[in-house]
Amino acid sequence: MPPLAPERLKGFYVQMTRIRRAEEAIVARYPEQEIRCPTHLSIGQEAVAVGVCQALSEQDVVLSGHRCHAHYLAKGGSLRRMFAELYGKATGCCGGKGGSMHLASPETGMLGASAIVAGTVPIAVGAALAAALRGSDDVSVAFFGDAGIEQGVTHESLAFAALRRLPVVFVCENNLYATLTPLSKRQVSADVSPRAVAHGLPGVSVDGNDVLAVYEAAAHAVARARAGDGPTFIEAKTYRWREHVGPNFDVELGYRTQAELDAWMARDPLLRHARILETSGVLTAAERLALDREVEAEVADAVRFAKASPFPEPAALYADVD
Amino acid sequence: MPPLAPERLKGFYVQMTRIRRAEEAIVARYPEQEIRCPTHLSIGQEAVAVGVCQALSEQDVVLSGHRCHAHYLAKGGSLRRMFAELYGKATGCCGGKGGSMHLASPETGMLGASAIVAGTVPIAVGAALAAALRGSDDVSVAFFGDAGIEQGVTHESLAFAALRRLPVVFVCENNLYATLTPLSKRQVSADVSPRAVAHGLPGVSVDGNDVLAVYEAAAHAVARARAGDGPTFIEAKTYRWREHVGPNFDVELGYRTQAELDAWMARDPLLRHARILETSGVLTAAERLALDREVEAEVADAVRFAKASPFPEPAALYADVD
Amino acid sequence: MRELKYREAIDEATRQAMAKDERVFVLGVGVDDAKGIFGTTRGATLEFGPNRVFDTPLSEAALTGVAIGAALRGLHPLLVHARNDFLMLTMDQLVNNAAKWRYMSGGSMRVPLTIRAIIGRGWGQAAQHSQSLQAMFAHVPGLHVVMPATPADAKGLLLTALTTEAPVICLEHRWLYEKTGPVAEEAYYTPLGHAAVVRQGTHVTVAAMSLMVLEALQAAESLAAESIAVEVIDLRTARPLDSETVCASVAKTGRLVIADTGWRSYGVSAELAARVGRECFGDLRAPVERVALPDVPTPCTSALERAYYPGAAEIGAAIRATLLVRGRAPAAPSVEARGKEFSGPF
Amino acid sequence: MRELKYREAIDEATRQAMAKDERVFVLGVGVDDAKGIFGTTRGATLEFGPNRVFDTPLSEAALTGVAIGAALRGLHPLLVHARNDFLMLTMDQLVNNAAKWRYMSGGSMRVPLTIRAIIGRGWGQAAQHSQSLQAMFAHVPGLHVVMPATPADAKGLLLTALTTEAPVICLEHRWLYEKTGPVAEEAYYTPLGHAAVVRQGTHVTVAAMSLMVLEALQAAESLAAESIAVEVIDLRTARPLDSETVCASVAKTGRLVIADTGWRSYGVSAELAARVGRECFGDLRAPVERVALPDVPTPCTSALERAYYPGAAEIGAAIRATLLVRGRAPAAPSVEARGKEFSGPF
Ligand SMILES: Cc1ncc(C[n+]2csc(CCOP(=O)(O)OP(=O)(O)O)c2C)c(N)n1
Ligand SMILES: Cc1ncc(C[n+]2csc(CCOP(=O)(O)OP(=O)(O)O)c2C)c(N)n1
Ligand SMILES: [Mg+2]
Ligand SMILES: [Mg+2]
Repeated sequence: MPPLAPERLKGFYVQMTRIRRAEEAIVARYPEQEIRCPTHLSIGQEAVAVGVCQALSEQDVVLSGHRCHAHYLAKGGSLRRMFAELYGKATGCCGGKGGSMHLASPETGMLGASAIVAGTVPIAVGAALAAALRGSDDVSVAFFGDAGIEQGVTHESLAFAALRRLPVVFVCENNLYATLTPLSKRQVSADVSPRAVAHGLPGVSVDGNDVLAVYEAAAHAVARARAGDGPTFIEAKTYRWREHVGPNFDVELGYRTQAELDAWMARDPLLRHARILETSGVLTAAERLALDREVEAEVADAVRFAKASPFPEPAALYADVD
Repeated sequence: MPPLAPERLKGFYVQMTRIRRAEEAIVARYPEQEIRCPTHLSIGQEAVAVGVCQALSEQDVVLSGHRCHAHYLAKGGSLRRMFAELYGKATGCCGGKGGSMHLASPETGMLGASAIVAGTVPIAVGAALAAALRGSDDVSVAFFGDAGIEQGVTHESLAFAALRRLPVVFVCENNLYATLTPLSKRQVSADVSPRAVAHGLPGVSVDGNDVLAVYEAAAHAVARARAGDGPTFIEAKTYRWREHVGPNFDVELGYRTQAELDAWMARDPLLRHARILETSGVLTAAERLALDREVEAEVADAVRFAKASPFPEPAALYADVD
Repeated sequence: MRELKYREAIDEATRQAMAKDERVFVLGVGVDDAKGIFGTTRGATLEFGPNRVFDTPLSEAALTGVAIGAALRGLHPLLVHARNDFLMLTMDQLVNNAAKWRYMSGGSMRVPLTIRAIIGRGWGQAAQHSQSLQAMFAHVPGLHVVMPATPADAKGLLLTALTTEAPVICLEHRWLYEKTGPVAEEAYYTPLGHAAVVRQGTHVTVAAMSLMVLEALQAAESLAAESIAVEVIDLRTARPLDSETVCASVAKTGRLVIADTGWRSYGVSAELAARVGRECFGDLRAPVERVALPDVPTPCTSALERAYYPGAAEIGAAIRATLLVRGRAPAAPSVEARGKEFSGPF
Repeated sequence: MRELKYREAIDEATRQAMAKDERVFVLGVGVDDAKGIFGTTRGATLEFGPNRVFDTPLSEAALTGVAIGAALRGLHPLLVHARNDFLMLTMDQLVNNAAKWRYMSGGSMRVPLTIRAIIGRGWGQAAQHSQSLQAMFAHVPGLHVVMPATPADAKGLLLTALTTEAPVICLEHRWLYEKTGPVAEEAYYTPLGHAAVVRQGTHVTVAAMSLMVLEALQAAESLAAESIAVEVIDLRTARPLDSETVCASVAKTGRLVIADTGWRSYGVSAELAARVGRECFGDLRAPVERVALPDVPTPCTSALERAYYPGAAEIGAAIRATLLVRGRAPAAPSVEARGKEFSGPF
């Protein structure tokens, strides 16, 4: 893989920071009870969404699940329309009707999300099938969590994609837990990818907190898919810092330890990338601070936009049903 | 494995012959239009049912799918009640309400069959869970076809059984086709077992037309299960001689060749076993003929019983609903 | 006009839709094999080849999601199932995704997806291969459910489904496949949600669905001999359900019998009776009668199948009940006799 | 009598059933975690340990089959889902196996299986986490569907389910979890299929299900001030549906409003209206009114949630409609105000 241009590397940082700051804004605003929908935050997992989406072109598409903010933003979704959606406003990316678990931005290739675990895995395969049937070289990506492999439909999807060599990349964000249940109580082995590759597609497990490692794996998978060589499975090991749903920390529940959380927070994907950029002279600490400020301003603007936006008209209830 | 006693070896032959003759009787009688239900015959596949069920004890249980005659008989189901069921009679094993695709004989451990492909795979796992929870050492078996692995629920079932090390044996009768579709159009590889063992259980592929090979694999799997060592997957390669559903041959449909059928018929599991018995002096040709006659008489009696039996009373329509 | 069989009409509609719109493709278990879903996908297979018509693994849940994904990317999949019982495997994708994607996206995406599935009956197909599950699908906002009773509607409704930018489930009764009727040669589009008055009458209205339309017509014919004039309405779609047409008829007749191929409780007959009961409250001169399957699973044995399936005789009896006419049920051919036509393995 | 919360009543019923019958065990996603399905499985986890209460992978379809298999081998599984929307993944096992195994086996086998699943509502849970799908399950012969509205019934119906040798689906409305009411300490068994008259009245009958019983009582209370005497019936089970109790009430009042938590079309209100329309034809003095969800998916935004969910105000308006009383809707507390109690992430 040729080395990435400094601007690309900076872009990775900005993307991750946008997700982090946006979700921190949710944390800050949630107690106001104006964001009236369940939110599953990706804080700590930003490198997966960014590493993968940076390997995609604008025509490529992604699908996601309940924890979809990062994928929406990484695939170019509007920050303003995301916050408007969380605030239930008519200007939201789904007119307020979808909410946090169903963010969509078809104009940038984010086709939506299902709150049923693994529900969109076959949909991503279908998007790839459409590309194959039309002879376009668009690639599609299915984002899902470690519990996604527990759903039968994921196995059916993997098998079908492999059988037809479809241009789809399966990205499993293994954050070690499903709600409060650790992986070891649900699955026979700590690695998810071997159970996927049995269906006849290549698979890798990468450090999901290393945006460059994720990018590299994704770029390779996307190139394969675009060349007509079929699907790839990427398992990205990462960690969710906050509670399963909602803005808080939750070590007091006892299903994981403070020590485990601390260890993963020490592997913060943003800081890690920032340090590499600093060491290699791509981004100085001062430049970084400036970028952070820009992103913060963007987020603040999005929140203002959302708050100032109108709620949907009552008639919207009955619109767009069938 | 210690060598099998001659009586056991003869028993295998009798069991297979009973299935073969019973299904040949269906072939002979079907045009009379008194057996008024779809029948999926196992002619050519008898060694799988017999090899597996001979490795089970009476308390062990089996579940099956649309092609369930052989499993019902091999697990000790009554021939009379099977024919009565096919004829839709009140004396049938399901009182006429189940029919060919839902044979059941709970008193001998055949818990029934679903006509939805792979529908009973998790049910067999549940039977194994019950054994594990109660501390009994009963084993359960799921019989299904090669298409069974294409259903997500099979993967969920394999994974759950492996996770909890449940005493279940998964038996996939790979007869190379699902209806008119060859395996190669549906699956990435000709062997089914590698996709199963990825879930963390041992798996083997055996010659499904060799009753002794099937028995050996099953006995090993059952011993493991009974010892608390968990599930095993057995792929038995075999071949269906007749059409997918119904009594006829069907090479004229063009999805398989006469040459392929001939090659498999030359590997007739009954003849093969009979030859081994003859060569090893366990069963002479004359003794074999006598056994055949006995089985034929048994089948003829079952058909007579079925024909002479009454249809269910109209009130049965409303009985046993909930 | 030229006559076609119901199954030939489906085949023709499929081919015409595919010729007109390259976005349409066909997938499903066995669609491209020699039998081609009782011949309904054979023509398309031969005409359009493996890129437009292809077999799938037995992974109905995923394939439904795959079809949704292809639909979101601008294609129009026609997903075919040999039995509607198999749709139970796909309910998550149908109910949670296909039906809701447009709404959840605030209207920015649509799911043009047509699903065909067959209702089995008879020859001991038993409990899992003979259900008629339209009410379950019709309960779900975002889905359309059509149930053509004639070759003409089999074609016209399927063509409309294949030009509708939303999920449409077409439930075809297996016993209609060999029926013939006039079918126009060119492509035409029968609107969804419009019932058809297929026989005029003044004494009582029978609103029927799918195969029961034929039974209703037979009952009407028998009763005509006794000067009872039955109006027969073919409901044609379960969602949207055209209760207006039924109410207009009831305004005239004051009496209604509903005949459905599914179970009685929570079925089509429930929804229609509830609507008519409210909208035609002043017009109804007798209680609405419901002719539907008894609330039990399908028995295998033909001895019980006979009692399980209501037909013209039961519709006739229900008509008499609404008219408070005493007497024996008319001599409509029994279900058994009609069953002959459909004997054989499937 | 001692008061318990609805969720505490569920917890107690579970523990009592497990203590009395060692065949009962609990499984499902998250049942043994610290939150224990909003506390309802926590007590059982602590009391009976990991052999009787255990977590499962997210494999709802297989786990339903697993539960069926365990039931066939003499155990009585209690399978718990945090939302009834997830049951869509399990429809094949529920409809094709659990509901039919007894019938298909000619009565030689039974499936004692209890499934609990929660109906979500509010706080923007949106289209896939707030459905109320009782009508789909209730359409299927072989299934029982219970929907307790009070803590007493939450306990009594669950205990009955856990001693019933057949599949029973218990749908619990999330908004009832924190409601309190009198609950007897010992185990008791509320029969399935018996509606309860929870308020006597003479002018109009309201038959309600689940949360809508509370709304109906509130509407009745408001109208009492105007001397309108409303009889309120808690339907309690969707299958069997006790229309007899409703008909007996309608024989007295001549007027019926049905209030359900699910969608209108093909919902509980359809089946009950159809039955009452027929069985009480001579008694009905006004059309049956149906208060139910409009036929659209659940919107996320609270701005539209407000309009989506009918409540006491809508029931009041429907009552007035049946009475042809003119005037504004009574000042029942708005849905929004009641919603406060349930705010927070879930
Ligand atoms: C089919 C299904 N079962 C249960 C749930 C409830 N649920 C929502 S998220 C979740 C955990 C998912 O874990 P994972 O896939 O690892 O994703 P993560 O939340 O860790 O990102 C569960 C159990 C659901 N939404 N869908
Ligand atoms: C879920 C489902 N899809 C489709 C069918 C229709 N069908 C019945 S048997 C069969 C083929 C099954 O093939 P396999 O599992 O290999 O078993 P075999 O018939 O070869 O014994 C099909 C497609 C079905 N019964 N269930
Ligand atoms: Mg996770
Ligand atoms: Mg096969």
